[in-house]
Amino acid sequence: MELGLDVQKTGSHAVVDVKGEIDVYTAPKLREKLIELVSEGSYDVVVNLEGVDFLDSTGLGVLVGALKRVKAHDGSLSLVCTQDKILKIFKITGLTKVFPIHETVDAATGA
Amino acid sequence: MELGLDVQKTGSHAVVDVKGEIDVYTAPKLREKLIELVSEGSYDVVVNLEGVDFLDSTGLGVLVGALKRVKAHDGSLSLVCTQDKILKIFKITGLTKVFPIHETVDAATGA
Amino acid sequence: MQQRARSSVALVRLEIPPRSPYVGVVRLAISSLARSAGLDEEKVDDIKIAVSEACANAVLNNEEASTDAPVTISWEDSDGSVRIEVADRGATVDSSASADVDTQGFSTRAVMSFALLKSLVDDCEFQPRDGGGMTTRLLINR
Amino acid sequence: MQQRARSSVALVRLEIPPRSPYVGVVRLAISSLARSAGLDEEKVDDIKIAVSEACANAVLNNEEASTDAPVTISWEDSDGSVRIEVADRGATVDSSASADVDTQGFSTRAVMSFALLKSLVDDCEFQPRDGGGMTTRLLINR
Ligand SMILES: Nc1ncnc2c1ncn2[C@@H]1O[C@H](COP(=O)(O)OP(=O)(O)O)[C@@H](O)[C@H]1O
Ligand SMILES: Nc1ncnc2c1ncn2[C@@H]1O[C@H](COP(=O)(O)OP(=O)(O)O)[C@@H](O)[C@H]1O
Repeated sequence: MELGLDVQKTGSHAVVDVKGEIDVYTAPKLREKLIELVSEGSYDVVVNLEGVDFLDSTGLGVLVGALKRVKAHDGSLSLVCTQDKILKIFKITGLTKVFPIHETVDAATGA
Repeated sequence: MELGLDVQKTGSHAVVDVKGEIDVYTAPKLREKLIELVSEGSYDVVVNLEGVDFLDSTGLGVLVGALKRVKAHDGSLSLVCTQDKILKIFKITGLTKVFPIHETVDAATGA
Repeated sequence: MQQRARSSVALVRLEIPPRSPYVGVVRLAISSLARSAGLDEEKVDDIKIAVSEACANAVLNNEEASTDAPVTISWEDSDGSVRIEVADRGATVDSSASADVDTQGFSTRAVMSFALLKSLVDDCEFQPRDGGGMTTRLLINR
Repeated sequence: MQQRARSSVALVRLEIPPRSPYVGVVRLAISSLARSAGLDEEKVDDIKIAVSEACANAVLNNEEASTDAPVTISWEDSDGSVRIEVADRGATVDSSASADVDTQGFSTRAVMSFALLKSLVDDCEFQPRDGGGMTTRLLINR
């Protein structure tokens, strides 16, 4: 099981395209990538979840951890997601109130 | 796990399009369908395996059983298959010498 | 599935090393069982997440305890319901004792996992095991 | 898989009712393990067929014996090789006694199964079990 992580810098934002399943095995890879971005000075991060077909609490934990990191630098972390089964996870855990969730990458970067 | 079985009569041939996995669970469904065709008087049968992604010895057994049935009526059973992983099964078991194997349904029906 | 209907209880068991790379195979096996049992796709997805949560908790409990004892997943499909158990030999967790939120007010992973488990299946129970570890029991009504 | 490499042997076990609808889930689980273990797609396909053959044989042996004892599949991934065992409590089969061809000269299913098993893995052994049933042992070298 591989997690695809593709980063693109667009203007002031770093956009991370995630592909595959985010679970207890793969979440640490996403965590490393997000830590790396922040340590490189990318404080406005967009995580595109459109290619994600599974997400569990370890993935949510990693996203919350990244949010705390960017906030420490007055940055932002927003998500791109239109898939009902993924949105459901954010709703159940109350995270729809914590993350701005957009329908497209352009909406998330304000392009 | 569902086995798709779609029958089309083209001229003198009955063409069975099989979709899915032919294994110990699904092979009996294929067997029934082939017995039904022969009992209806279809003695020239083409089994199209292009949509099959798994085949084991129970599936082979069913094809051999059907061959015997059509031969009892001077009929024929031919296969359509271009997938290497499926052809491999026929080679290992020596059945490439038993069944005519064609690349297209048209070649199998002589159209 | 005709053959399954003949007997009223069908038991499938899966044993994995208590490590994260194996959770994916459990998810795959359970989804396939749930689909074959005739549950609809939304229910299959819910079960997939719930089982994954239970396995993730087991694997993480295990990292703390660092044993090598397997995590056992069992699937029981009786007439009216599906029962799934995930049992580990990791740390015995007292859920009432763990913090709900971190110092900044964010929910912890454990709390989010708990929320998902409670919401996605019809009943969910956690129980310490004799000899150490936890059992998570999931009930899904048809 | 880094975490798997840490320990030299990883054991996964799967127990299914001895009936045909469950063979598909074994195939899925084993393919996923084989793929995660870094085997290439052709080898994954070979293993998938071999395990399916062993399970089909177990299920068919079982129909004759009509017990309800589970079929157990184990996967052991050690450094140089993968070992898979399929054990049933069905009929004890004496492979030397079964007919190779039927009255019309066609190979029987059992013989084709045997040919596939022998050809698709590096080693394949059949052994009667104490207490009844058979064990099929498959060895795949990396
Ligand atoms: N062993 C582990 N394997 C996989 N994921 C883990 C593991 N330990 C923690 N996590 C995930 O990582 C999150 C913690 O990540 P981190 O970014 O360090 O957050 P924080 O800033 O709160 O420490 C947890 O909420 C959990 O989702
Ligand atoms: N219980 C079973 N479940 C699934 N497949 C079976 C079962 N018993 C037999 N088969 C398959 O059916 C084949 C026999 O089918 P059949 O068409 O009756 O052949 P025959 O004409 O030789 O009797 C076997 O070779 C095997 O592949």
